[in-house]
Amino acid sequence: MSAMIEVRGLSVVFDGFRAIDGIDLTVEQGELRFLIGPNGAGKTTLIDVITGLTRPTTGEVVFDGRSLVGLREHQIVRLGVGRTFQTSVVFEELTVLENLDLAASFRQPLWSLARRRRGVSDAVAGALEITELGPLADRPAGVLSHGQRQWLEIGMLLTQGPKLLLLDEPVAGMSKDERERTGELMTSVARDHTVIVIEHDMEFLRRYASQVTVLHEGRVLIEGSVDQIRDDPRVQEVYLGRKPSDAVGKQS
Amino acid sequence: MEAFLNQLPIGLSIGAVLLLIALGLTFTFGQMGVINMAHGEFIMAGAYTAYLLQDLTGRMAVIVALPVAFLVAGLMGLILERTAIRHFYGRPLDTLLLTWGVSLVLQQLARDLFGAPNVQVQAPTWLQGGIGPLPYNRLFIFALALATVVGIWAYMNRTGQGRRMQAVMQNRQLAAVSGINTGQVDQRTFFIGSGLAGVAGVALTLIGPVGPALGTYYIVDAFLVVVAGGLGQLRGAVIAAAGLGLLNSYAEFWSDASLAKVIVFAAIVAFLQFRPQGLFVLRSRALT
Amino acid sequence: MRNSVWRSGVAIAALATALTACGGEAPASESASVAGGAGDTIKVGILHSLSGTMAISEVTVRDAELLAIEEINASGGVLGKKLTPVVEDGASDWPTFAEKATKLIRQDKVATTFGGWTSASRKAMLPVFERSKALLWYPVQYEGLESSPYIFYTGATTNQQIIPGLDYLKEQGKKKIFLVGSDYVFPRTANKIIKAYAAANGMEILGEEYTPLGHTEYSTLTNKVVQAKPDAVFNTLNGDSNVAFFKQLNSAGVTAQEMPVLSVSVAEEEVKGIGVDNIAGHPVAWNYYQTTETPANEKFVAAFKAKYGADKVTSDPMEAGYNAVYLWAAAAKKAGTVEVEAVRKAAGGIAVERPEGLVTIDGENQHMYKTARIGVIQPDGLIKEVWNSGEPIKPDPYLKGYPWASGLSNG
Amino acid sequence: MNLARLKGPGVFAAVAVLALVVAPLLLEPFRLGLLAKYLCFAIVALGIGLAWGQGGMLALGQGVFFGLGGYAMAMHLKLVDAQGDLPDFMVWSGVEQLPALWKPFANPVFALAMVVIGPMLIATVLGLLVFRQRVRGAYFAILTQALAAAFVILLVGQQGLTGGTNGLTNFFDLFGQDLAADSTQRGLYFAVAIATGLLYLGARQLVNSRFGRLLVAVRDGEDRVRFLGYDPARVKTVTFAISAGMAGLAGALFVPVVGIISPALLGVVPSLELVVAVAVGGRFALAGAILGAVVMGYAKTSFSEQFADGWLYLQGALFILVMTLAPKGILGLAASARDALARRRTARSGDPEPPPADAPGRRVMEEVA
Repeated sequence: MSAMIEVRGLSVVFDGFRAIDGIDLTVEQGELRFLIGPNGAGKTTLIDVITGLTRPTTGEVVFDGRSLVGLREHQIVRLGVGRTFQTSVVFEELTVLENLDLAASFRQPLWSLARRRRGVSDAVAGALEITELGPLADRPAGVLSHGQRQWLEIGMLLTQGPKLLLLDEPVAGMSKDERERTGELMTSVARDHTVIVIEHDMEFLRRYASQVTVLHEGRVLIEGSVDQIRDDPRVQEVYLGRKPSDAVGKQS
Repeated sequence: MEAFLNQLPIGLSIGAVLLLIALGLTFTFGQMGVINMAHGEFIMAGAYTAYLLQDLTGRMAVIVALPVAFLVAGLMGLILERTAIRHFYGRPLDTLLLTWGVSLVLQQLARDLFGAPNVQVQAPTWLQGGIGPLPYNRLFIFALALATVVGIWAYMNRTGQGRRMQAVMQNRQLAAVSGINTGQVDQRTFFIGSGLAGVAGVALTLIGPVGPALGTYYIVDAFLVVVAGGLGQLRGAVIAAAGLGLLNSYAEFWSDASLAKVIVFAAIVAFLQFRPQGLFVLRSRALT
Repeated sequence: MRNSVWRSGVAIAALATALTACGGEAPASESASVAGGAGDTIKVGILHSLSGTMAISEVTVRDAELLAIEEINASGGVLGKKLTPVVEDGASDWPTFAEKATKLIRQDKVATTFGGWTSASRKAMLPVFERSKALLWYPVQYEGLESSPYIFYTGATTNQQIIPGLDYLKEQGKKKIFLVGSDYVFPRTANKIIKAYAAANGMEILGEEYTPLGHTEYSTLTNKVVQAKPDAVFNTLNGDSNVAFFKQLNSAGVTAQEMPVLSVSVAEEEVKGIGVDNIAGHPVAWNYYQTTETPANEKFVAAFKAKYGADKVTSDPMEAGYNAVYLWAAAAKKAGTVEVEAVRKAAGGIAVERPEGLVTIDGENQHMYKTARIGVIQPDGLIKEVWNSGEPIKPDPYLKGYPWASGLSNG
Repeated sequence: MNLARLKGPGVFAAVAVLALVVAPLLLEPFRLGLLAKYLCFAIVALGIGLAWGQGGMLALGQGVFFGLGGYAMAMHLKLVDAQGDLPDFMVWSGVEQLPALWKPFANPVFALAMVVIGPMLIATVLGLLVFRQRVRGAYFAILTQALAAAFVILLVGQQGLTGGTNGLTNFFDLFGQDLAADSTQRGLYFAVAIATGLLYLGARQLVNSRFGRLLVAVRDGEDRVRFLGYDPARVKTVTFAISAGMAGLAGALFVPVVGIISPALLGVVPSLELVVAVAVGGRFALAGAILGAVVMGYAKTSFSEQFADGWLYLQGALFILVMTLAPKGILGLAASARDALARRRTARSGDPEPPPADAPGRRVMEEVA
């Protein structure tokens, strides 16, 4: 096994506030890694840095042997890093199919996009199937429920054949059924992709996580299996006084 | 050499004019994202207020008109906000077209009310003369701009209303859930922003024409100050206005007035390469 | 899909409405040049900016022209027929002038048109009138170097305004001149003439500055002028810029005594907006003032005030527009028809006593013999004449009679 | 469904017949010329519809590109008329030698190429500069507006080169045809009408293609598009350049049709007027842009013929009403009227209510600066 992504000595300072304060993190190829931590721990900022949305103050991010620091967002995507957002953003005026097709076409040269779409590519068909959005393919994405939107986003990522997927709180605000389906979707995706998931939901964590990294105040608090994490006194201290339901996270 | 040195205070005084016409915009644009093309016509309303007051107050009209024009233009702004603009939040580009329509109507209205030719506003006699290259009326505008900036700063930082205004500017949703009545704050901001246009209009009667087209002469410059200074940023607007004033003054000194305008535009595009959000930015983590 | 169907349907409907509206008018007959005289009235076109930036000036000219038409109709009309004005708006937009001119000629079939103010509007209309062989009477002083066979120029050309203005400055002993103008054709051409005149007459040009139309920030320019210390300024600024320029010059402490500013685009109408305080004492150059003492002017001013209000003033372009109607009527009477070619032929040599004095049409270049007058702005806002050329000056749009001006027009 | 599929092209064909057969038969030459002028503006509007309606870029300076195309054409026509001498305006502006900038425009191929290439080049440079820095929304609108203002000042200031405020006018000859002749004007009308139709079809194709979907995606979520691996700056720049090219072409057609190009046509106000025309017609549909330009052009002509003073009130009131009550323009109004009608009809016949065709209803949303 080789490292899919390596974060070394990473710091991010916003107007004097240290959002990330020296993080080192290595995720191996094929791994499904969970990132947890209380609000303000730096989870989303970490993903923002990896995907180019935020520039690090110091430190290095190496993906598949290449440094990502200084690259623009779309260049990082083209290297094979895909992400979803806490508040899912799909293109509401486009149909589900068009959303997926747009995601799938990203490696085509711009001029070739001037042709009309004909038929459905294998990647798109595959994504429709795995997300079970087939019956809604021709509906505008604007009519989708919150859960369906998240699945569509994941589907869009899958059509792009990324090497690394970053999912930012994929089950936040979902119903129990939706959470279950998302979990299954995630597990099946993780079979042939490297995946990093930010999640607050302890129940979800227990069911689907193996390797977990806990962040706190911009630093790595501990890394280990779910059981190790749950039993660690430092983690309990960080979450002290918080019932698990409190930690379900922000409603989007 | 003397001419060259004279350009320094001249540039700053041009900056003071720019600041006066742009101040109101930084807030309506900065807080509410409203591109108010009728801002120029609020300036015009201020100028005509001074013209009308002349009958009562004679040469003191310019002084008396300052608070009156603030109220007149502010009320016009408030009416505009209440009747139309409040339905447009989140659609800044639509407000641009809407307010342009408003500005056309106001211009024609002024033409019908006051006639197409320019009217005259007499300056107080004690504003005649000057020091060095700066006439007293320029110094007056300079002082007025300074007083306005201090006033706004104090309002924003020393009053509860002002702090609420800042809160809405920085994060509208958070402010709303924290119990701030954002609609009320918006009205107040629009009132103040438009009122400042009225004040600028009074000041402009000292140096420029007073006619139905008055607003159109200043509106593009005002927007450029806002763009260069950053949205809703008092210090940004001050620095941008001073910078553009000086640039204008020296560019015109070395070339001519036409070329100076082109140079200023090129400089702003170049500047945005380094600071795409203007001089000062409110940071936000939101993905737009 | 259904959506686009519907959209196109709407488009069809709209286009169809537009077409029927367009087509509603009577179909064209090709004999445009004689049609104006058909029936017992004669249609004449009046084409000025009634909206936009130029409306301020042009509306007053329209008023003067309408007054003239009214007076002519009251005294029996032209060739026994009443004149019916067809008024169009040029909207301060040159292509609109061309469009409306086409409309007046082709659709309304007017016998002649009175219109325009800016050189740009005249240049835009020129091809329309030349190609339709229709007549335009242009009532404003301009930069010369033009003589279209289908345009009559009732305002001054350069040798009836700019050059007398320079003669006056020279007589006053002003040797160092600073040139200030708006950035367009008239000021640039005028300043070329001024520079040539200065070179030939021992005058020195200390500076030449242009500002965009509508410019209102004159502190830098004022600084340049003050630093150069000229004896006089020759001002060819146009419109609202004059207001800003005179206000800012005055507040910089420049007085008419030590540095007179001679303006060629500031008339009675503009003085009000600039503020008498700011401009009193400065000279202007025209061919007519409201105060000009002729019997015809007394009548004109009285009639104008009676029709439009006692607070109204009359100015040079208004008088030139007023004259244009009378001069055309005289030419039509002499020709016995309103047919364009006949009127053109008859026009040469027609001499009429007008408010500005005797005006004679030069048949060769279709300009007028006019008397040049320098005036000084009075504290009451009117202009008092301080100098005149004594007799009407022969128009010379290409300045062929001035040796120093050779080369200005490239032959 | 098959029938419905034929309706779209059918309607297009009907409009084409109306424009190419009925209008030339019915209208006298002067009115036909006016229609040609409106169609020139419609081409610019089409470009605005593409950039703004589809791409969310409110370009307030399209007059600049219209001008670049127009001047390229006008320079060529002037040089042809001058037959080796200096163009007339240079003579009275005191220019003694043909400026180097003018020389290549004597070549018709170069001039025609510059009509489109010039505007596209400028738009590309400006687009790359501002879009890469993520200048957008209101900032972009203000910058393009300032560009229009600066461009006009530049044109006016270079009188010897551009004819100053007068612009360029008095053309005689268009590729060997007498421009004053009615037959030439009629031919020009056909050229403009056909160009409008072809550009409409091309723009429609683009909108319906993947690129068009991408453009809508950029409009609604520029940052999200970045994370799909596209560079929104490129998408926007390409679209902006296409709309600039359209404006340039429109300017070039305008010159022989109207017979003049001048800075008055390119400034802030005419550029804004076109944007408003697009809004009035319906910015989210390309047909709306064309419809808006023709309707507003026609309204301007006929209203200013009737009552000049009222036109500004009417124009202003129209914008206010359209923006507040019908942000989707005439087409949007028509669509909702039809929906309401269809609902009433089905309600009477007892059929279940059909879903509105425009579901989920285009939200009027745009990016915030």
